[in-house]
Formats: sequence, C-alpha cells, structure tokens
Amino acid sequence: MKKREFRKILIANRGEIACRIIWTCKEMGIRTVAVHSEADKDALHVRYADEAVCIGPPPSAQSYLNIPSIISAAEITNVDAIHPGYGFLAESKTFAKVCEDCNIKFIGPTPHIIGMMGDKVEARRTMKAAGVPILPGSPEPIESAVEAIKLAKEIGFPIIIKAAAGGGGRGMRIVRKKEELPAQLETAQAEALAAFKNGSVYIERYIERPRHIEIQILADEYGNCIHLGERECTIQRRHQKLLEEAPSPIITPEQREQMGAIAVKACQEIGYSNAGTFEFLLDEDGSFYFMEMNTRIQVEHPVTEMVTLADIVRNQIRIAEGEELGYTQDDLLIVGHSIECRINAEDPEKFTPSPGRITAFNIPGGPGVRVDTAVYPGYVVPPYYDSMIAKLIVHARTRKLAIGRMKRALEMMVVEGIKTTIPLHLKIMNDEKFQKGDFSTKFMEEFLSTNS
Amino acid sequence: MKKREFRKILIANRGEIACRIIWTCKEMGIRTVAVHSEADKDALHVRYADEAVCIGPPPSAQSYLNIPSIISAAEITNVDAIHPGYGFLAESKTFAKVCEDCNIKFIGPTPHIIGMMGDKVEARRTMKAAGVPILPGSPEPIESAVEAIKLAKEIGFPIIIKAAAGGGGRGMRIVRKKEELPAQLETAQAEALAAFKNGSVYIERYIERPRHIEIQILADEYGNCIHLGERECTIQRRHQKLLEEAPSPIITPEQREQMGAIAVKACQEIGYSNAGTFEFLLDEDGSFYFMEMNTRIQVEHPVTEMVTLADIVRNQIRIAEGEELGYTQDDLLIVGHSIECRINAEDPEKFTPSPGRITAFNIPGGPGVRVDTAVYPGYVVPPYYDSMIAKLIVHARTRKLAIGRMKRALEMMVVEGIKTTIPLHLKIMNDEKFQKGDFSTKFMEEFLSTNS
Amino acid sequence: MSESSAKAKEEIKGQTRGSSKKTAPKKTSQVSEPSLNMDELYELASLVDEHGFTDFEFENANIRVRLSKNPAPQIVQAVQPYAPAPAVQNKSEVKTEPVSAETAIDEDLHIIISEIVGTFYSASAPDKEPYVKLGSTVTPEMTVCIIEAMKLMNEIQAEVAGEVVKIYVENGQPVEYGQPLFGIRK
Amino acid sequence: MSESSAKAKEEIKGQTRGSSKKTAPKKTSQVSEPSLNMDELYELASLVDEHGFTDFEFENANIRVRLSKNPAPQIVQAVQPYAPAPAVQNKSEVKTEPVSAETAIDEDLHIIISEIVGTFYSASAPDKEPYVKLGSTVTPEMTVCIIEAMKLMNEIQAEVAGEVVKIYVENGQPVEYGQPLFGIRK
Repeated sequence: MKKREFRKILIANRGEIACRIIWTCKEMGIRTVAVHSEADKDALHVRYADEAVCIGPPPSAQSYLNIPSIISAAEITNVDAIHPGYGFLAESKTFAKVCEDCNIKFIGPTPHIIGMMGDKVEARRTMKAAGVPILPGSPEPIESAVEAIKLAKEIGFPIIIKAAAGGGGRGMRIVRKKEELPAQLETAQAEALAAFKNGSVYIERYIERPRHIEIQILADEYGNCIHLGERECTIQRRHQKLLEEAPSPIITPEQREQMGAIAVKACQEIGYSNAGTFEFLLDEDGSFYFMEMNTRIQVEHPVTEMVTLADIVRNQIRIAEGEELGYTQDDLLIVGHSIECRINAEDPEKFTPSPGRITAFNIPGGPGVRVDTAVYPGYVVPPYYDSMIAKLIVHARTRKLAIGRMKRALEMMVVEGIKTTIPLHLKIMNDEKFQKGDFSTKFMEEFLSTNS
Repeated sequence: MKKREFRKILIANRGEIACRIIWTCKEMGIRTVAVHSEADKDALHVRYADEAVCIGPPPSAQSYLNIPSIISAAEITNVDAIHPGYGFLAESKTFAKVCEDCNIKFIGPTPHIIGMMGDKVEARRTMKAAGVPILPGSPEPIESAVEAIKLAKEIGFPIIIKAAAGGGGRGMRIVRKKEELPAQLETAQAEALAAFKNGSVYIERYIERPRHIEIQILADEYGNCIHLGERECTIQRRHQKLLEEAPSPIITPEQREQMGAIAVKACQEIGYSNAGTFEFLLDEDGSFYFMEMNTRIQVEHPVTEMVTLADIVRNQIRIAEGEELGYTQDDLLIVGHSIECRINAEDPEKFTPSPGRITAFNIPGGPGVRVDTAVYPGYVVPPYYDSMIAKLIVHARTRKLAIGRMKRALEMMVVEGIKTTIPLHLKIMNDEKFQKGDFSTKFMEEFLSTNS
Repeated sequence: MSESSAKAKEEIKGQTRGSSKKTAPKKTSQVSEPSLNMDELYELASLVDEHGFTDFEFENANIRVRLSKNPAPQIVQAVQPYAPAPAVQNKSEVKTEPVSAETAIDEDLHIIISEIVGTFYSASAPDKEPYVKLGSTVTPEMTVCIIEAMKLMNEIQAEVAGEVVKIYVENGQPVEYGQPLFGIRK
Repeated sequence: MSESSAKAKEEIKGQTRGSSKKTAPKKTSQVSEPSLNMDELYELASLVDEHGFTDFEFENANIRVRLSKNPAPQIVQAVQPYAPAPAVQNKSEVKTEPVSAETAIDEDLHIIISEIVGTFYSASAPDKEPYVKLGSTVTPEMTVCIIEAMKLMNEIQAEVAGEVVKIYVENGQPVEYGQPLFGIRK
C-alpha cells in the first residue's frame, strides 16, 4: 500500500520534539539519526537515536538551520526521509526543496505549499478562494499611507498591521485612530524589514477580545482529509502560547463541525498532505476568521492526541510514506479533556531566561499524566535555543477534573537549579476566570497586572 | 449529596499504590496521612503525603499489618477515613471492623462482605445463589478421601484441590487420576493448614487451558452498579500475574456484556459497595466460571482506567463518602487498548529477588505511557516487601500499536543497580503467540521452557 | 514523621531559605575606589553564589578578594529532589522536636523510645503530678508515662535506672513508633 | 563589554574549540582599567557558568580574577543513566576512532578538524595518491584532503605548517562537524 518504505529517518531538530519523533519511530520499527550542535552533544535526542551526527557549533544558524550540514548528515547516514519537527527548518520552502532535489523525502507538504502558507498575504488569498472566512482587510501588501487609510475606513477601526512574512507577534501594530495610521504603518514596515528581511505588511480588522482556536487536520496524498477537532490556544503572553487545551471550553459540536469541515475542504482544494493546523480568531459573537496555516507538527499537538488517541507523528510518517489515511471523519472520537502546560526555563514573574544546570528533576506519573521532555537531572539548559524544557500534559473526564489533575502534576513536578514557569501555571490553574473558561487573548495581560 | 465529607484520609499501605492514592486525594483536595515502617522512612509515599507517622519496625507484621498502630496513627492525626490499597489489610475483615468500631470510614465494602468473599467456599456458595456460573465442584469443604473420590467422579477428572482460605496458588493440587486423589488430598490439607492456619479444602473441575479474565465493577451504597469491562490477566507465573491487558484480545462485546451483567447483578444481590473485581476462568469453548471476588483496588486497575478514562480510586473515595455513582452502564466507553507490565526487582531469568540501591532510574514519557511507581534514583528497594517497583502502562488505538508502544517504553526505561523483569517483558512482547493473543495460563510455563 | 527525615527536611528548608534570601542589590556602576564597599561585596557574593561557584578570588594593585564555599552535601540533594515542596511545607501536625543525634551520643544517654503509636501523657490523670520530671531518678520498673492507643492507657516503664535529663515530648502530644520520649543518664 | 572581558571571551572560545585543557590565557597589556566593574563581572560570571567551566582565572599587570567551581561528582552518574542501553549499543555507523585527548595535549599537536559534515577522501580521485601520508610535511596552503558534501568536493587546507603525525580518519569515511582529521606537529 505504501509508495515508499522508510527504513531510517533523520530528525532535523532538537529537544523534546526530537525525542517525541524518535519515540514514534521506535514504535514503528524505523531507525533514527539525530543531528546536533556542539552544545547538544549530551542531549537526550542524541542518546535515544540509533545514530548521531554533529552538524555545527552552538548557534542555530550554523547548526540546526545549516541546510548543507543537515543534508550532508542525511547523505552520509543514508536516510530515506527527514522529519523537521517544529521551528528551525520545519516551514522552510528552501529546505523542503533541497530535500526533494536530493531525493530525500521531506516529512511535510510540498515546497510549493510551504511557500504559499508562509506568505501571509498569499495564504490569505488562497484560503479566501477556498471558502475559508478571513478577516476583512487588505488583499495585497499595503505600500502607502493613503492606501492604508482608504482601506481602514472600509474595514473600520480598530485595525491591525501585520508583517506578511511574520509570526510570533513581531511586526504587529494595532491602530485605533486614523491619525495614528501613517506613523504606525511606517514603524511596522521597518520592523518587518528588520525582523524578516521583508518589509511587506498588510492590514485587517482588529478583534478586541478574540479567542485563538485552531483545527488540527490530517491529509494524505490521495485527497483524503479529516480534522481532529480544535485546540484552545487563547492563553498567550506576547503572542507566545503558554498553555493549550482540547477541546475548547466554549466550542459547540456544531461549531467544531463547521470549522473542521471548512479546514478539510480547504486542504483538499489546495492539495495539502501532512498534518496541519488552521489557526482561527474566534470573535465573541461566534464568528471566526482564518489567521494562518501551520504546515507542520505543533508544540501543542499532544492535547489532541490525548483526547483522540491519534498519534499525529505516526500519521505524518505514514502519509509521507504514501499510505492512505485509513480513517474517515466518522472515526473521530473526542473523549475527555486535555490540558498542556509549557514549562519554560524562565523566571515565572519576570520571564527572563534561566538557562543552567538542572540539579534535580522529577517527572509526575500516575493516571492521565504525560510528560514530553528532553531534560534529565544534571542536564545543562543551553542559552542558545528555545526556553521550553518540558510539556506537562494531563487528560481527565472533564475540564474540571483535568484542572485538578494539572495542579497535582505541577505540584509533583520538581525542577531545581534553574527557574521555571511551574509557579505561574499553578497560579493560572487557580484563577477563577481560567476555571470558568471565560477568557480572551488578553487573559495573561490582565492576569499579570492583577497578580503582581 | 454526600453522607460524609472526607477532609483527611490515612493510607494504610506503601509503595506505588500508596502514591497512587495520594495523587487522587491531591486532585480531590483531600489531605493525606502516610504510615510507614522504619524501613520506609525515605519512601516516596511518606514525602508526598501531608503528614506521616512511623508505625513500627520493618517486618510487615509489626508495621503494615499492625492494626493497633495504624488505628492509633489514624486517631492521633484525626482522619475521616482509611484507604487500605491492595494486599496488607485490604481484605482483612477484622481491620474493617475495627475501623467501623472506631468510627473511621474504611474505604471498601462492609466487614461482613469482606469476610464472605475471603472464604472461598462461602464466596462460591453466595455467587452460585446470585446466579454466577461456578465450576462444578464441592459445595462444602471436603473432609475424607471417600467423599472426594465420589465427587470427583461426578465432576470428571482432572480436578483441582484448593484451600478454602487460600490464594496466590498456595495449597493447590491438580489430580488427573482417581488413584492419586487420597494422597494429594492429604498433602493439600496439610499445606493449607500450614499456609493459612485453616486446613479446609474443596475440589472443582480443572480446566486445562483456561484464560484468566476479570470484570471490574463499581457499586455505590444505593444499589447502583456498573461494570468497566474486562481485564485479560492470563499471563501468570506460579499464579502471580506478570502483565495485564484491557480489553482482552479474545472477548467479544457480547461476552463482555454477559459477564459484566452477571457481575453487576451479583453485586446488587449481595449489597456490595466499593470498586471490586470478579475473577473468572474462561474455557476454550467460551464458557466461564467464577473463581473469586476481590473486594479492593487491584494492581492492574490502570489498564481499565486507560481505556475507560475512569479514576477508580476517585470512585472508591466518592462511594465511601456516600455519593451516588452518577454513571450508568450506557456511559461506559472502551477506547483503544492498554497493557500493563509489572516491573519487579527480580532476576529476569531466575526470578530471585534483587533488592538494593537503585543507582539510575529513568521513566519513559511521551504519548500513551503511564508509570505508577514509588521509586526514584538513589532509592533502596527494601528486602521486606513485595518485589514490584513500578508498573509500566501503555495505551494505544489497537493492541498491535500498544505492543509496539510497550516495547518502546520498556527500552526507554532505565533501572540500574538492581535486576528487574524488564528484559523478560521485552521478550514476551516479541513472542509470536503473545502477539497473536493466543495463550492460556500455561503461557509462561511454555514460554520459559522455550526461551531458556 | 521519623526523626532522620525530619532532620533532612529541616536542613533543606534551611538551605532553601538561605539561598532565597540573597536578593540581588542594585547594580553599582563602577569600582572606582581602591576597595570594595559593602554593597559591592553583597553583590559579589550573591553573584558568585547564584552561579554555584565555590571559589572566587579577585585582586588588583590595591585589593584582593577571595570567596570560597564548602561543597554542598550531595547526599541531601540526591534524596531530597523528590520531596515535593508543597508537601514538605504542609508537614507539621505530627511534628515533634527531633532529638539531636550528637546529644544522644555525646552524653551517652539511654533513650526511652515509644514502641506504640498514640498520645503521650506525662501523668496518670490531668490533675495529677507527672510521673517524672527533669532530674527525677528512675528505676527500671518505674512508670515514666502513659501512651494512649485505641482508648487503652499503656503504662511505659523506664527499663533502666538513672536520672531523667531529657524530656523530648509534651503532655498530650501524639507520638509515633520509635520516637524518643526521655533521655536517661545511667 | 569592556576589553578585558571581551578578551576573556576570546580565551573561552579558544578553549572550547581547541578542546585542550585550560591553557593559561596570555597576558594582555592593553587593559585600560585597573579593575573590573560589576557589569563586567556579571557578564564574566555568567559567561563562564554558561560554558560549564569549573575554573576560570584571569590576570594582567593590574588585576587577577579567578572563578572556580567544584565539578559536581555526579556528572557521570547523572548523565549516564539516561543513555538507554539499546540505543548506545546500536550506535556505530558514523563512529570514528575518537582522538585521545591526552595524545593531543601531550604531543602539543595542531588538530585539523572537519568544519563540514560529509565524506572524507584522502585523494583527489580513487586512482590518485593521497594528498598527505604520515610523515608528510605540509604548508598552510596545502590541500590535505577532500570532504564531499552535497555532491561538492571541498578541498581542505592544512592552515599550519608542520609534519603529519596522526591521521584519524580513513578514505571514504563519513565525518561530522568538529571531527579530528589530522594531527600536525608544528
């Protein structure tokens, strides 16, 4: 049934996601190759993989983003495919193209689709054409202040200026008054240019109290596509997700069906294959708007795995092998409630990074608790990479029980030697608004001003 | 809704089950008291509990079986209830009675029911009256060889002689020929007397290649009772379970419904309340016979929790608080497949105990893996108690995926300093007959003779 | 709670508390003076400590600074990591004054321990005098206290002759197995 | 960052790459300030700590700084447990003879490492003679080998003059970043 059979996969990533991919490869009987920088020679992904290749010095640009090194590593170890994880090269059209040229299967969609979804303006245009609701806004990059003011009047204030090549909140500007627009536009363009080497920006309606809801999909090479329900990702700080849930406490089965069906149809229209995520802004009136599509596995995929019992990494690999999906939408069963807390090596109040040696590390166990981590006692968190050191995931019958379980798990989790966001998550779990499920993307802002 | 509200619970146990109970208490906001022997002062249950009381020297008889000490500990810490876990005093009618007299709620059924189910002959009689199929055999203890031979002729050889007060395989004798019966009867009676201070034995039909299937039930004080499906516990060595699964690879939904309904009806007839387990022998022709009822939580309860998302300990506590069950049989959903491997501190070939200091301990994480343990790096496994140091539990969509996941988890689990049964479990996971689900209680015997 | 783990916890708490004390003072601009002032020294100390250094030396034409620290006992660390902080903080109700091991050894005392879990009473009834006080002389058969367990009053005998020099528990206090009650100098 | 700590950083980088043990930093004479300021000290401490050094010393005409840390005795224990036995046993394919650290230090060799991940070739073509052999004398511009990466043949220069006394890799062998290729005695 498979077009190709993977005997060996190289994981072009580090940290927990590299381990996560290795675990599934082990379960599938596929051999693994880890690549690592000099700073990661003692990392867990290096030890769990069957083979390991050092690909450069600590800075990402010279190692985990170093395409020639990674491709060479793939060639000397003779792998069939490369799994990019998330971040680093996961959404690099160039990398996917080089893999293709070198006859190594990139576990993800085609370079063309990666490129299309990586450009916000093009993604927006494509999705609109595929029938996905988008925020009223500019169809093309905005060049002049005159053009911006004209459009803003049509859309209505407040509006938001975003970098076409952006992400993670950089290059975003909210404008509430016409007079502020020219100056803000200029700043946003300059920021976009500095951050992404691309000064293109576009504008769209700004929603005051939105929720961030995303739909997980799985699509094979033959046009079969299903969604795995939504994830609630509203709890963010500076556009960085802190914790995620599945299902969302406010999405009805009808909304799930509607959002899911739209995402599935769009995937089929653009010929998408791989796991993927549609990020939506949900307004207070229940209307929702496409924000962006992530063409890779996401940090928060475990909450979906918990409630659906799907192994998303396994499905990515099966799809890349050219297997048929084998599930229909009717097979989807969402059982219970799952929450994921991202444990970062950060000061829980000031959010300053806290790299260093972990002197004690204890992982909670017992019913309904999952930990995805690449950390161990004695491990030194290097200062070069992302600060996330572990994902603590719980699953229980109801959201209330899941919150209780998360509190227990957070209390049982011991990380000494560095500061972590565990105390912050405990406070959030005890927050009344969080417990009620009554929040918007402004939650953390309001929470932090109340709790400090 | 509750008759009583537990503010604080004493856990009259040690090891992983004590921790397991503490975890659920934490989730429920109930304070906990650990009791421990002098050998267990550094044990994890002592650290995780809110309070701890030393109740005696290392030997169980003077500590974990020391009723006056435990009751005193309960009194000086002013607890509302005692959870007995499994083993030790969990099925002691006396202990349950003392708790009742001291006005401390025993989390389990009434002393009367514990006593009834603890006596095999009485349990058999009661269950027969409640409509539960039992093996053809003696309704009363057998005294003389003449009586035994007469009965054996009715039942048909082979027959098995069992101790009325027995368990764990001690005092059992299989007899295939009439001539052997008198001598074997005498030996069995002597063994029973030595092991249980009660020489009563009974005989029943012996099934050559049975499977050991058990039904988990939950029953409240108001006659509400549901079953949570079956567990497959056929893989045993010398009548000790090594690994368990849910669901059984061979039980059909109809069989599950039939066995479950019989167990539920019996519980309601005898007025049972608490979690409980009906152990059945399943013959190759599909007929099944009651063996015994366990009136407590069981070691293998997690596999049921994984596939049903029920928290059995939470339900025990709720039921003991006098809450109504709140579920009906229609709420039961069995999703996926779960396997539990008991990791014992034993030589994986010779099965000799291997207590001592654990120099390195790594718990596997990632999707579908649960670990229940009270062990940590540096912990010394004391020689006084059970050799089980951890339970490794996996959950996946299908049995085949669960076996793959268990292999991965076993490979990732690191225990150094002592010998464990991890290598044995890996071999079992790779065994063709096990993978096919084609086995009887003779599996381990045959497996070990082939693999050594 | 057993004596040794109680002690370990005390130690840990002490350590934790000690290290959290060191709030970093404001950064001072420059060391322009030929000597360090106290603020700078504080800052230096917390800096070195925060990073887990055990030795620091500094000298120039005018001054020389050296900071050093004995390595933290690893045993405690190895055991303690698994004690979850909240649990440790909450534990107090059955707490008793842990007997100092050194005292016991130095003075070669005979320690009467509780063989029973229950409640300690120093006298036969609330309005009676205690069986023994500090300085009392006891004989082996003498009752020194009562421990109530399961509504039974258990009279505890001294079992040795000597002078009562330590009383580790208070009237009405719950006691666990193995808990020191009295120190007797023979 | 002031010049002195910038220098320190240089030294540290050099140490990391050279993999040789604590080579004493050369004395610099161009330090403008006779002392460190606190900002520099902060930077220095975190710098040294981040890199996991257990010892740091710095001195010049005016100042001398030393930071040291007791190497945690559990490093080996703490790190090793998590290497799962099966994975370790299977690892072999990209393995090469690791260069012995002592050898490198004892003989004070210059090690030519691979800056590229790829396949090592000792000659320009299969039927040609190797660029260098044991005992060959090299000049800095001389090509010592080829590393093939992504179908490109990268000529590697010696960059130092001396005698080839060690060859750590074999023709056709895959090499990773930082892997020693040759030992050159200057």
